[in-house]
Amino acid sequence: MSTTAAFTSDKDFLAGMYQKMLTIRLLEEKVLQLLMEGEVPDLYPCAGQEAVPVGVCAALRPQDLITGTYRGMGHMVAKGADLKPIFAELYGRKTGCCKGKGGAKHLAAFDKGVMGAYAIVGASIPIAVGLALAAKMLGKDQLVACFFGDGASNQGSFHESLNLAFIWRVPVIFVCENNLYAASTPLKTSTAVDHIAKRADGYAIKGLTIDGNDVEAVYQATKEAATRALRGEPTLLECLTYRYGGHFAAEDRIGWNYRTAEEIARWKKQDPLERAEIILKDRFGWSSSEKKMLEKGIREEIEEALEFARQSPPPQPLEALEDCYFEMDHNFLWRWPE
Amino acid sequence: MSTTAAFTSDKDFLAGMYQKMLTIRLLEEKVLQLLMEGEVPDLYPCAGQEAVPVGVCAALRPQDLITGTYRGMGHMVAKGADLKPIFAELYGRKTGCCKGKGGAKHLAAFDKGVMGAYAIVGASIPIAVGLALAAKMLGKDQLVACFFGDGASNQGSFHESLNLAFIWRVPVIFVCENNLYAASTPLKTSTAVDHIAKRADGYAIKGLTIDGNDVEAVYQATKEAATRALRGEPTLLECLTYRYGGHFAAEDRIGWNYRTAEEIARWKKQDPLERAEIILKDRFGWSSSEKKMLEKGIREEIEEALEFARQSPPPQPLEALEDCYFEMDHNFLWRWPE
Amino acid sequence: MREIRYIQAINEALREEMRRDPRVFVLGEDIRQGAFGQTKGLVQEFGETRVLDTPISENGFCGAAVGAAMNGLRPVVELMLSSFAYLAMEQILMEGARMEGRYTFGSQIQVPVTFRFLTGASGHNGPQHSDQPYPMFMNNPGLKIVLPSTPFDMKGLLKQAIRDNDPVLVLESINLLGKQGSVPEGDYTVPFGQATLRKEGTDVTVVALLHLVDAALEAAQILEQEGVSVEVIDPRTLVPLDRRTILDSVAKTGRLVIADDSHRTCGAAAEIAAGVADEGFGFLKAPIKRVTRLDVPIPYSEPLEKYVLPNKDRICQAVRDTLR
Amino acid sequence: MREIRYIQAINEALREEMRRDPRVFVLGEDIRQGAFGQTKGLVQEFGETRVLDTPISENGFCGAAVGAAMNGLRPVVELMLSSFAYLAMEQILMEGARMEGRYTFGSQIQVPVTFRFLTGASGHNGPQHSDQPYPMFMNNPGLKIVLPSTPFDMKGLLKQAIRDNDPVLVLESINLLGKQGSVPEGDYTVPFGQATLRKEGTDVTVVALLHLVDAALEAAQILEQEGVSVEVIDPRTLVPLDRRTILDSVAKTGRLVIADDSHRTCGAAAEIAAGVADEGFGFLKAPIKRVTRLDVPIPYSEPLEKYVLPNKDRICQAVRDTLR
Ligand SMILES: Cc1ncc(C[n+]2csc(CCOP(=O)(O)OP(=O)(O)O)c2C)c(N)n1
Ligand SMILES: Cc1ncc(C[n+]2csc(CCOP(=O)(O)OP(=O)(O)O)c2C)c(N)n1
Ligand SMILES: [Mg+2]
Ligand SMILES: [Mg+2]
Repeated sequence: MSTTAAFTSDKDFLAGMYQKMLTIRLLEEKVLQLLMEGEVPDLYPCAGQEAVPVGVCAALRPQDLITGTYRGMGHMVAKGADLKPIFAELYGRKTGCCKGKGGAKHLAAFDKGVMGAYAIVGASIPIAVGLALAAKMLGKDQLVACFFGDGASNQGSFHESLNLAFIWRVPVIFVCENNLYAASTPLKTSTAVDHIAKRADGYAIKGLTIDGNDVEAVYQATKEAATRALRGEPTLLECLTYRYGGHFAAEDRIGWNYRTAEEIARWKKQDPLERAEIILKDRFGWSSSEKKMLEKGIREEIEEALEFARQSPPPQPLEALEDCYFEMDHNFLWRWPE
Repeated sequence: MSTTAAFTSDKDFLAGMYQKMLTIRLLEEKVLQLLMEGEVPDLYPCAGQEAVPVGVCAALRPQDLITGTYRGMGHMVAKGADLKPIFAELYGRKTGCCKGKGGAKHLAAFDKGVMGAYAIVGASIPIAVGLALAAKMLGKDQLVACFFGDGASNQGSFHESLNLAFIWRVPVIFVCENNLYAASTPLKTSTAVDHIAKRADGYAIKGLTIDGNDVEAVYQATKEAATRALRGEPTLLECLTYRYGGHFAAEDRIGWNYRTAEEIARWKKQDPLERAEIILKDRFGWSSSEKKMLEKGIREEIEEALEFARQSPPPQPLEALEDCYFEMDHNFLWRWPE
Repeated sequence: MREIRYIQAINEALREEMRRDPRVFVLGEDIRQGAFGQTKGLVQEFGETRVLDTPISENGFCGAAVGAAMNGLRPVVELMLSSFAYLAMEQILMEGARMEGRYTFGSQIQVPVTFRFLTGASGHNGPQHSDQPYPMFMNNPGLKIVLPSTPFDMKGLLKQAIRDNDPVLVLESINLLGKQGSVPEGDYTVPFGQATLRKEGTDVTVVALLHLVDAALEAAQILEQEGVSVEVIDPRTLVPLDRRTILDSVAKTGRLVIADDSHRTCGAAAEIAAGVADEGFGFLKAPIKRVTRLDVPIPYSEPLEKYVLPNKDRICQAVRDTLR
Repeated sequence: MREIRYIQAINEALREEMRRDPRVFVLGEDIRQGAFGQTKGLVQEFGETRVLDTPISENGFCGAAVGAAMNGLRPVVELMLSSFAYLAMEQILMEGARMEGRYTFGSQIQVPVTFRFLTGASGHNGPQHSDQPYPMFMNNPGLKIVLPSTPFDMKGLLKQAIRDNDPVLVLESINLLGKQGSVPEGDYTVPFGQATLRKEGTDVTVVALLHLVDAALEAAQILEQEGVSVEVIDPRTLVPLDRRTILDSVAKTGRLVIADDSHRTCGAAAEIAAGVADEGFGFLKAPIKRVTRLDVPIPYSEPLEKYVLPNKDRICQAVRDTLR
């Protein structure tokens, strides 16, 4: 694992990142509770991994883009998406960020540069390269960060895309969230390399393995990768991290069991939020009342968003036929005239 | 380019390899002539590359398997396939090696271990891994050599297969025939790495780049790779070579022009046949009458095979419906009962 | 007879075939844990060498299964969801079904590989996890396609698929995993190409696939009360398709409804309708009606998803339409 | 009017659209040299930045085109042959057509990408280079599908496709590349969803696609001598499909033959037959006949290939069958 030059954020910056991480954590807590209660049907948890999206997105500018995965709540919050349309989407409401059509696996916020979440493993990687190609060809001052998992690095689309990114010299950062498992399958039995970043050499791009639970390290490495990206030099940035929850929310209910309690406990000692909190306290003398205030604000925001979702109307059945084609009556397409 | 320990073949062994290379060269010459005359409709030339299939297959045993590509005549001859069914296949005859159904892009000789030629770029790579997996699981003393081009190394199937090969520890050698071009597209504008073997690290397997026009070097490197393969250690063996003819036979007729005359001339100075011939002469005092005899025998074999193809009956139209399913009347499948 | 669930029938068929024939092995993503449970316990009984967890490389491992089948094994590949089939189309169709699947190589080689796809929309799984792509596979010659609608048929057809010497695609309906039914303990197979009459009737023929067989039977009950006698046919395999049974039924009823949870355009229902509109035209007294998913991706939100998917009410409506 | 070839019409459409709109660019394998010639000269006029030769990574570059379209460009992707589409199904269908192709993201984004596939069997190209996979794409909602049968339609429909805000698949028939026809020099487009009557007739309707339009017209001439008046309809686009024109014609003739060079099972002909067997049932006086490729891979050997592919004689026979 390479170490990047020590970076010292100022207090507000770090506190800002902490706030996002805490938002993701509390949001997920809430959604999991709603899931148990049967109000929300689906979620792919990301607790434990929050420092990756937050550190990466902190180094991006508003005009920069990201692509995400089904494990997408972290990416959304990190890039600044509003909680209301997230909740409404989970509830399948018309006010959801995809009008209730995409759902839990497809969170998106195009106004914030979250260019969709993709539920096919590896799918977002070619898309990200294309977004970056357009940024380059149109002379936009814009780069793309592409999130995917360790498991996705075994897909053909990973390989094809990294090669294309180099060939085309596009402004992209490939962010591999290496949480050591693809669903129940361990990295070490499914992936020839122990570190995904080793694959970068095959595409003549820079590869880095960093501590993905250190939000400052993630920020710093992304910052440097961003500079390279804007010069047309892609980076494969592997962030070592760990997911606390199941691969999908209901995992333990169906009896999956592929990780030891010790392993989980070991990683929880490296919790990204706690580590950031310690720095905030030790380096900046952050007080626990400051934390409490922060938490209170977040909880209120979450409740408000939840209320918004609950109050929002469900879509009308016939709306199912809309949005498939641009400017075209859908009936025209599949229905024979009466 | 790594150099393997010098290997000194005995005369007969080298002459045997030379004979195969010359067979491939003369066979192609003949087929191209027939193509000009409109007798054969299709061919992907491999002149210039003969040392790769011949050197590789010389290191294999009869029970070992290979998978090939549309550029398949060399693989067939190198693994010992009879010329008659090759010619008959090119002529689309019932006596062809695929009953005229596969044709020029799909030469196969299952009795010799040529497990088919695949016309989808990259397609043979997963197949080869599966063949090798079966060899391993069934405890066969057998390995698989998988031929593909430099261009194929940009396909997702390449990536997925090499990862699988390592994970499963199967007896396979990935032989990349790097002829610097994928159709008209140069390696350097389409492929992030200058040497395909560099990609081996991404799969934790051994990667080697060798002089693919030196048949002894190819033989020697394959021999070593075969030893590793039988221990469950795959190798990516990149053989640098060059194709003299068009990507497809009629290439220049449609005005393709992507290589300089100088480049072609430079490679012709490294002709694999000439290089082997020089060694035969210098090291073993081979006489030109020996060569002439060899050539005469090959030409006769070719003429005989050609005659066989011409005399063979074309398939009957209704045979088009056979072979799609095992032990099942094809009509049953698609035709509604009368 | 003992009753077990559809998902247990899958498990039992796999287990029995693996016991019977050492060349049979299973591979797929997360099958040791069992993503949906079909492969539960197999790794405990047969060990890791015969129960392979694969990387997420659908094209790669489907192709490897084809290769393994060419060299003496009988692989059973699980695709966690048929929505992931698009990634593996090349190896399944181009290589598995077309090349080694006998044709290109003129029957010189056989490819006894079985692909098991969990398939369908199970509620809020959204536009990328609810697919029903079997018509795309039907459009490509070389693959046999099996779709069991009961635990009995599942066990018998899956066993037949594993023993078949061609590549076979077995569809496992995500809507039927929990369905109970009588299943013999021992060995038996169900042959391909034989439809079954789930219910006899005289007025309208309903050809129904997978979980819509049950919906059709419910619809038939409702319609019975309206004085309409519905005959329900379950083809059980789409390739080969038992056209004779369908035609004979239409010859009797003169009316045809096809209930198929794949997309409408160029779907399985289209094929059956087109065939009957040709070969059975003389029997027809009314328009042929298709009850299918509507031609949009499957939305996440419940009211939307419900609207898009076929159900018993729509089958009733279609039957009534043929009687107008 | 000036006559040019189908292949030149493609070239002209690309050239004019690239001149008109700097966001339009082309990418694909060997397009600078021009594998079959559609893109000849483009790199000389527009430079390498707008004419991208791609690595052999079909899924990757089709997906990248989708991404580029999401971020302001209007990519035109060439697949050298539609036989290679199986490798890119995931990105074209799952991502292009379904995700960004509006639905999943509820119309928040548009994806003006054009996929050009050279398609069909051109003689001895064998089982992996002769495909006609458009029915598989029809089975997936989200993609518009265009199949021009004349140079005029090619230029106008391809231009329309490039300007369309949805992903569009344009099929270029390998059998029509050399076909001559009148094509205006300047700008024009042909709208989607409007079939055209290639020949009026009163006895039998033949709906024909791509190069089979010409085969159908030849068949019509032969049949004319037998006293049979054939109406030939060219739908020009399959999604959207101009069902009205087809129904109106069947209302007049009462007889329908569909000539479609894709595979029979679940092919385009199946869809049209199924639709008419429902909505046009009342008009029908005879069985609906399909003339398609037979359901085997396309063999290399000439007598075999000829037997498998549809042609004018089979169209004649099918028309006669509807009159028995
Ligand atoms: C093509 C495809 N195959 C399989 C799946 C099912 N699946 C969803 S997530 C997942 C694991 C992905 O692992 P990884 O890439 O490491 O990401 P993580 O979930 O750990 O964030 C699998 C197998 C899928 N969605 N898409
Ligand atoms: C999937 C696929 N894409 C494109 C083609 C068309 N094609 C045939 S050979 C070839 C070039 C392959 O280059 P390489 O792998 O270097 O092998 P070579 O032909 O040089 O031996 C291309 C593009 C194909 N057959 N299959
Ligand atoms: Mg992971
Ligand atoms: Mg090459």
